[in-house]
Amino acid sequence: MADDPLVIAGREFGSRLILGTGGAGSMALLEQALLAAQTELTTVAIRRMDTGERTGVLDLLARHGIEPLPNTAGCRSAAEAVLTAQLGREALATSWVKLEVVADDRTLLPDPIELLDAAEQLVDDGFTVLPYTNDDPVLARRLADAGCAAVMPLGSPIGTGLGIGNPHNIEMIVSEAQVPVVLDAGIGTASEAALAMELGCDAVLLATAVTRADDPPRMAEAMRLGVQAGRHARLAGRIPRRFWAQASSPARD
Amino acid sequence: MADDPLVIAGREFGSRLILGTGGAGSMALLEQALLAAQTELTTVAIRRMDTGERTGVLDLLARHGIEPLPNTAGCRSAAEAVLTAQLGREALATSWVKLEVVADDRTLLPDPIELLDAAEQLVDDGFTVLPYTNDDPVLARRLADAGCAAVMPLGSPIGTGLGIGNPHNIEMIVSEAQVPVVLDAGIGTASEAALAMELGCDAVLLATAVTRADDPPRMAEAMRLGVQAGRHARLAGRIPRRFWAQASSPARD
Amino acid sequence: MADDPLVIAGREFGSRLILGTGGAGSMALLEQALLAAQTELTTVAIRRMDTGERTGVLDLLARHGIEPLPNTAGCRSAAEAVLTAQLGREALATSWVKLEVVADDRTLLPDPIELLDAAEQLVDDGFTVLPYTNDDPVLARRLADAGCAAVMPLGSPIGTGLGIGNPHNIEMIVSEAQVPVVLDAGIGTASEAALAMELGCDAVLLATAVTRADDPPRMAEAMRLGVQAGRHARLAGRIPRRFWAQASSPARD
Amino acid sequence: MADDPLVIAGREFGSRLILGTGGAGSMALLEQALLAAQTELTTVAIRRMDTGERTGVLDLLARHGIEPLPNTAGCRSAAEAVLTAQLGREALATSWVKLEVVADDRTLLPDPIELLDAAEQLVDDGFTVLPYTNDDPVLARRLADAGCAAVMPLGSPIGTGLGIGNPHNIEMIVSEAQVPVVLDAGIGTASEAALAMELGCDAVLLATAVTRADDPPRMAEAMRLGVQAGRHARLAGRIPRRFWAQASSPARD
Amino acid sequence: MNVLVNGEQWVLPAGSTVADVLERLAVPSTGVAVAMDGAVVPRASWLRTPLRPGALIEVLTAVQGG
Amino acid sequence: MNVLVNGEQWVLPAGSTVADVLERLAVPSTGVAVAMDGAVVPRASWLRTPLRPGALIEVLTAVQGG
Amino acid sequence: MNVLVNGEQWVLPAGSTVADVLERLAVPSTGVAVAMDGAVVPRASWLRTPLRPGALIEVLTAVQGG
Amino acid sequence: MNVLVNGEQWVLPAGSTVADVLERLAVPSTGVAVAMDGAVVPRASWLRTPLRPGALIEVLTAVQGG
Repeated sequence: MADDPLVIAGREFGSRLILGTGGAGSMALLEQALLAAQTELTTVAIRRMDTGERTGVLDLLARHGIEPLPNTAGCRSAAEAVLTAQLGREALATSWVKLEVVADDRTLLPDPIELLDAAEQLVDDGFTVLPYTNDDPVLARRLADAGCAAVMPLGSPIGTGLGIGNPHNIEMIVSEAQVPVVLDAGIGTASEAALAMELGCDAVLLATAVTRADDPPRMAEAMRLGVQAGRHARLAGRIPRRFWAQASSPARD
Repeated sequence: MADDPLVIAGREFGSRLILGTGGAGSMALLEQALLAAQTELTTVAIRRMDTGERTGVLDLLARHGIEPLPNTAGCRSAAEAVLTAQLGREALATSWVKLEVVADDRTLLPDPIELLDAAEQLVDDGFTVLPYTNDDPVLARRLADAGCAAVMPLGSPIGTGLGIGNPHNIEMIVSEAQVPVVLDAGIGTASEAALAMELGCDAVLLATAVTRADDPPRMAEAMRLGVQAGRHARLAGRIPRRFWAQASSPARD
Repeated sequence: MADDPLVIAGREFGSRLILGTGGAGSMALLEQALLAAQTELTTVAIRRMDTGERTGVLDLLARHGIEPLPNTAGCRSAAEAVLTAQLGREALATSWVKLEVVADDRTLLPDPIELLDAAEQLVDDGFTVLPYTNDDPVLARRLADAGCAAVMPLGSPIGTGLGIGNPHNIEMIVSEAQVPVVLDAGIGTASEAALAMELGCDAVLLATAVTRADDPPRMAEAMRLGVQAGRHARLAGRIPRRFWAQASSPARD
Repeated sequence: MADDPLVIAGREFGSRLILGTGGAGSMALLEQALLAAQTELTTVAIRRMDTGERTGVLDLLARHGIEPLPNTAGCRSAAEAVLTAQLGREALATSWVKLEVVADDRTLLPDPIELLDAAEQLVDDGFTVLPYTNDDPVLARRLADAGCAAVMPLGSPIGTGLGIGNPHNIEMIVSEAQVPVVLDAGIGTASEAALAMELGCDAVLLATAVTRADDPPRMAEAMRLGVQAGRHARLAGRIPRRFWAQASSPARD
Repeated sequence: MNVLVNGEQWVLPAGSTVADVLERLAVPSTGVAVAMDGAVVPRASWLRTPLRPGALIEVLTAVQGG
Repeated sequence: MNVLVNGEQWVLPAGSTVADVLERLAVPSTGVAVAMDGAVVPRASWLRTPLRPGALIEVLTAVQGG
Repeated sequence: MNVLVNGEQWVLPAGSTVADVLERLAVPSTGVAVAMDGAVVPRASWLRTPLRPGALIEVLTAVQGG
Repeated sequence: MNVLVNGEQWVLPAGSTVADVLERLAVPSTGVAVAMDGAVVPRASWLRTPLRPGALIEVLTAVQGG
């Protein structure tokens, strides 16, 4: 059934599922998962080149025409994140970046102060900034006001699989968002990806839920279907909730 | 991606979404919704023939090869339900029946005593009985022990759109079910249909959520995708929930 | 602050917390817990007399003027439950009984058919019947119609500590109840006891949550306070839920 | 039953319920509510003196020995909040302040950047700073690291009565807090106040839930009891949650 | 002879059968069921099932529902 | 005469009553109930209720539970 | 000399102090704070703090809130 | 001349450039970025950017993540 494309920074995507590449047990499983997810954009991290060998991930993405989105995973300060973003731009010849500035290893939650600082610097430097943020509607607004191309609030902390901890916050973010809202982190299963879209998100970004599932390609398929299901449900206009029942068959004579 | 068929009473179905026909605003919208849902089995009610005209619903189903499943909607006693089931069998030349025996108009909840009584009589009479029941694991077990071909617990009362009020009960029913479990009633949106499958249900039956949505065909599509998403997610083996985060990118050097 | 007494079968109780005696590690801990709970009615089971010694529990209750309420715990059929109730009446010289007819050891959920059958027999036999039931509003209504003096729906299965699994069902039961509603089973902590009262229950019955807590007397105190808190909150009329904020300080000049 | 006092900045409080004075329909109702709540600390706002008359609230508090805690409600920037805090200190001769820096009128959510900035300035200026913050564990940690005497995360936006939207965040804040955690804003009813304490909060601050209830004094009583109930339940060590049931009566012979 | 068909009073000649009722109603050949006095009258018996005077006849079919 | 008391084989003189069983058990005067062959024997009848040879006697009391 | 007191235009003799404003307002001796041009004027300085012509004076107290 | 390349001590002839490092590493022509002393060295400048003695060189690429 017809649907508008997802548009970020003027660029159209047919898929509303962004699959991260982290955590896959093998390159073969990752490839099957990426294809099952039918994702058009996928995150990669920037790390030291151990040998002269380039890791196979870029070739894999190139082979299937999937756009790599460099992230700044692991950065703890605006300065670290800005340099990592610049290196990603240099390595991948893209001005797009998934901006992450986390506060600690235990929660991997974004540091709101450093995140906003880095976002402002990168926007000034010409980047298309997609920030991983918490679910605070105020921080999301400030990131959008700073010129970010989208806001990517978490459902719950990275890798927890706790789903969307606070749907009310996501609804508040969506209700006033001037840029696309991408639900990022915390999704554990397909119904949660569907819920994210029903709440009004424009897309979902996830990695662990797929790459660490027992059957990554099948979970990728589940997520692809779940995102589409939630998107259509949002557009279709759900029935109101009511306390008492309402018959779906006519009364008997 | 491959999946086993749904098997009820030895009969295979490729679709795990059973769409009820009640509540549709027009026959045209119903037809589009049925096609979008790709359902193979759909419920109909048995009512007085007003004119000599047969309502178009049977022709519509015949045209698309969708099997009609007569229900006993509106019946308040085992006796009423048994007679209505027999009339449905006579009219539609099928021994399958969706058995409903409700206690009142406000909740439309099943009467456990009358329901079990009717189920036992209909099984003895050679019917393939699919009972609409509440989410009590004990009643579900007794219905299965009585020879019902499936059990169809509610998520919440008919038409409320409150989703799955008590997932723990559904999990208990699934964990010991000897027959297929079909989540019936209460679903309001696609993520809830997906959740039903993730909890281990074998199929989902719904009507109001689609027929009374703003855009029934699109919601039917959403439900079809949601059921598939939840089914694949169940088979794929979701990640465990954890309290603290787990990184999806390798540590920085 | 003033509150009406709980009235069951014409008898008044100042306390709305009924504490079961099962699961206590020692008679001393049980005594402290009963006193901290300030309960006026407490359940006991009817079992074989091992030696000529009567267990101390009756003396303990007599010493503190707490009324024993014999239950039919462990009974699987109406016949077993009726005999056990009659023996309890004989042993304790009370016509009150907490009626339990469970279907299996794994869920300890009531068997709706046997439970209603036993309730009808015991009412005919002159008992004041307090049935432990599931959270099905229809079964609750049928038990009340059969002459039970109260209905005691579960929050979740006995001993699970899962709290109130389906608040909507409890609200439906309360909205039409002609007899007192006692939330029985499943409560794990004080906020859940308070919630039960906020939903409109007239009292709470629990045992495991107190007797198996790390500090039973303190948890008994917590439950006593929680039940009172929820009762007052229900009577006080809570504020409506709203999507957007509302200031509690006047606007600045 | 015995409990430790709440200690903030070296000062002990017997009550763990802080009641705000905003929203009361009359001074008489406010007085009854404050007494029923048995609060020892209560928030007031700093506003222009309309006439030469001082509003009665200070006299009311003085009469009952309740400590006024000036807030910076309505401030949108660190500068505004700092000046308002200094005026509150001047007017009430206290160096304690409930720091609020909100981002907009619709959500009344704190602005994380301005809030942290103001907190740092006020700590340097010798204030005992109690910041109203969102439920982000990272911001809570940064406020504590900045020298705040407590952190006061919201349950949900001010005045919404939506309760604790994200218990997992509150648990994360509590698990690493070096200062007392006061659940501030969003509480609608007593069970939610109890839950806040069960999650490990040291106290609860609320106003609207009491002052705008149908019966403010009774709701104040409910909140007092609810906070005590949750506190004792936390200390008592609740039973674990289990999927299957566990009998509270001995097996039958 | 009077019978009640779907709640309406009908007058029919003595000896009329269930089939006569259906003919009058011009019902289609499929998708229909008939009950007389609370019991199903199988299609195969329509022609040879006489109407009982005062009988309650219900003629039913499938409609949208459930 | 053999009877089964709370699951144990007892041998008692012919003509023994329920009261004799309770005396042997030295049960207290309150808080006890007796069933013989699945029916309650009221306290008032203990003295005059003879034991049926082979009877199943249950002597019960209240314990912690529920 | 013109000053703005809580948003209202006041005309005061040259050399007036913060204390003069408070006297005119007949404010109580406690529970009050004063800001001139966005800075707190401590109670101890009220008598010796002259008003700046055109100054913005805010006189504040505690009200129900929060 | 000593430099630190991805954390390892290297000894290189005076006048060596960033390009020399990459040549030694046999890095591919794409998908790589270089930082010297915490600043990016654009690909276009590799040939003409001399290594500072003691410089910290980071050679990076994309890996699975996020």
